[in-house]
Amino acid sequence: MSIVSNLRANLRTDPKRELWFTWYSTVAFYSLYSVVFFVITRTQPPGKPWLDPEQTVEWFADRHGGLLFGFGLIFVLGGWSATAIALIAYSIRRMSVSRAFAYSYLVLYLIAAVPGFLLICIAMTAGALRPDRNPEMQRWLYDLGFLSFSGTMGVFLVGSLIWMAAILLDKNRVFPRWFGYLNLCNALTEVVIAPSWIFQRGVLAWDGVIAWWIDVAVFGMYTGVFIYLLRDVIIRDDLGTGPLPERPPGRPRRLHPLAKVLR
Amino acid sequence: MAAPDTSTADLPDEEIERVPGEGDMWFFVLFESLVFTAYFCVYLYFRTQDERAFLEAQSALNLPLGIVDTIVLLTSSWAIARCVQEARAGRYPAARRLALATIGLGAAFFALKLVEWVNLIRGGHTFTSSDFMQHFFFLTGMHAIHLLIGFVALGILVHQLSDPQRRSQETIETCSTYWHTVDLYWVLIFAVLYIVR
Amino acid sequence: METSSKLRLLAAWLVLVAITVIYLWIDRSADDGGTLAASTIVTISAIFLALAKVRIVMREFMDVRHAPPPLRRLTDLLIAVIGVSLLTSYLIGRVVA
Amino acid sequence: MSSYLVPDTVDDPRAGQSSGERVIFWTLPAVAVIWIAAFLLFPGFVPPMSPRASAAEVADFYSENLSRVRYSMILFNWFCVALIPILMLIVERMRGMAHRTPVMRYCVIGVAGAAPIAFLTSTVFWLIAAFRPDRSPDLTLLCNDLAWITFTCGVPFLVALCLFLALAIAYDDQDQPVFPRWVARFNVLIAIVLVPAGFAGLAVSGPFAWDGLVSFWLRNIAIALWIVVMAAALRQAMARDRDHDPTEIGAAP
Repeated sequence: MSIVSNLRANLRTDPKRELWFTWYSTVAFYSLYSVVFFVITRTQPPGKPWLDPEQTVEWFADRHGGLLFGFGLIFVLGGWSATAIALIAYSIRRMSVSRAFAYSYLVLYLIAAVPGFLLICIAMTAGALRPDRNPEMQRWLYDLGFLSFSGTMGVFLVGSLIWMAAILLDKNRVFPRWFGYLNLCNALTEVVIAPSWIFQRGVLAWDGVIAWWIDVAVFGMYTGVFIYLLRDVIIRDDLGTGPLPERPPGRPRRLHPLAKVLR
Repeated sequence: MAAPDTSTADLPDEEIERVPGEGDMWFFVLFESLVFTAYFCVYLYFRTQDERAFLEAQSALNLPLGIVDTIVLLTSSWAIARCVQEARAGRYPAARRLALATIGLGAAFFALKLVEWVNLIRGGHTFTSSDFMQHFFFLTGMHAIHLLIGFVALGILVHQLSDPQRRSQETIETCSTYWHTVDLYWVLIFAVLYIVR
Repeated sequence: METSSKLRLLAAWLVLVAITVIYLWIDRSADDGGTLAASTIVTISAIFLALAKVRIVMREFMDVRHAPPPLRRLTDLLIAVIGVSLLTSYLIGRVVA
Repeated sequence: MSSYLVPDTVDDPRAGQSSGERVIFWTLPAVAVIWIAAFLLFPGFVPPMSPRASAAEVADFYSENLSRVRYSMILFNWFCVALIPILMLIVERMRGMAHRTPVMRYCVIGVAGAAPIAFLTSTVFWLIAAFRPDRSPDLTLLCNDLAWITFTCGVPFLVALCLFLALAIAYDDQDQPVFPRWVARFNVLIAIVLVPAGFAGLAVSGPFAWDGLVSFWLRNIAIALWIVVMAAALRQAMARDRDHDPTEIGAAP
């Protein structure tokens, strides 16, 4: 089956089509998000925290159209982020743990949308809109944008821990336990980003080697892994209750080359 | 090692090959070790860029206190390894005593860490006072967070040992693996922060 | 046999403590008349001693000694990766500085 | 096909009962009156303030219209979130849809809360702008920009809400769907009309600027129309749920 007809079947006639819709939307949303931040607006990797007011004016001038168009895309499509959260909340509900875990995750991550991406969109659009604004105020918008985006910590910290606890307590084997522990690694990135509220330069500033590069590497792996695992959950899901079946046999998983070497 | 699984039944307990604890915890150990390694690399690189300033700030550290601290944590690691041995032999009360000793030694380590931090801060060496201190407080702070999470693991362990209905050797070994990891990170942090010049 | 594994654990602990105390000696001998000086030898030996300690903790305390070969190899690989990364970033830093 | 025509109601014994739901529903006309009054009271809406105004002009606007700005925005701040209970009635109707998982409901719950909160945030910026009329005009202009951008561009949750509802209705393939099919198409249409507002930052004049025909008038009329139409569809669906109340059926021997 080609990818397109596969997709069509998944979204139209598959009994799990709602789940497939949220999964494909998750992939689409994260791709769009990366393109907007890394390519169109060039706000990731982030600007330097130590720019003086005049330099921030130049920074805005440099990205004028990209900021307005890119964040326009987020203004229109940012709500798709709810699909990933809804799917994860569903995966938690499918576990043997209380629904309180699923609802906590849902609410925590949905609250996160406002400081997590709406504020940077508003601040950067306001900065790009009036290049002739007082430079001090341009820098204030610049700070608001980057700090709100990087420094929105608590919801992701507690949200990851809730997901971790649910996975480790689950008896339905929805996720492998190692992914539970990976949630802890992701939660810790929110601790590592905290010093970006304190330092204007160095490895722990919002563009720092530790606070940005290493954190983004961990977060990127985490995101890639959970998108893959969510697909696995949908394939295995019997839409019932109790333990999730294993993947149907006959499709043996290929061994990773590294695992072969070690064997 | 090529021997099939069935033959291991005849071997003495010591010779059986088995993963200590659940394999998933080993994934965490490996992954988080790489993250810490990345932090160390950043620190070592930036240290070489301004060795004078790093050495000066580093001289404020109290090495004997750090060594005592290290020995306390190594001893806690030994105690939990003994605890696993006792649990494996079915001597649960002894295992429980050793687990409580581990918690005590972990708490002692944390108390010494607090003393060290307070002394440094009183001496004007804070998170923001120099590049070295920034790395110092960051790395020791991250380690302390892992240590505090370790108390949760030890709590689960004691809980398991206390109740005959719950005892699962795998869970006991998983918790102990986590605790050893806390020790491992400290061994590396101690070397790069206190000894490296 | 049980006492032997108990003794082995104790011996591992003693070696670990001994290495920790060696650090004190290294540090004292590097204090060259009270002036602070960078030292590649101290840095490299500190890293190697730490890696030795890590391996002892893994082999003896974490019982990797009795683990299947994949895990044994994986932990050794990890120690090698840590060592190479630390030394490389330190040496590159020295060259760049 | 029929294998997944299982409404997601079995897990909640209260599903289908509408006690109190009518009370929530009839808050809508009352709240709508307040919204219209606040809209007309705010002097910056009819006509909409221009993004081309200078800092001095904007500062003058606030010092001249201080009371009207304050009281209209206090009204909006109180009542813009009053839409959330109405949206939750829609979420409750979704339980009756022929879905096999609650995931579409989770999507709608997610954006339903955030949509009015974006508006709430913009009222905060307007109220700050009006709080100290003697503030430097540059700062007043900044607050004013933030308010208008948040208000105009802040459509991501509304767009997603419309599209999630449209898809949920499209997936509701039973003989008597909860909402008729045209409601799905209507929601897609509204979502499309809202799209240009997200890009209002790109233009300071013309139909796409925040005071323009598309970004202001079409957008706000579309939102108003959506509320009216969805209220009508909701009322029908609620009436049908009452007719088929499982507790009443259960009471009959």
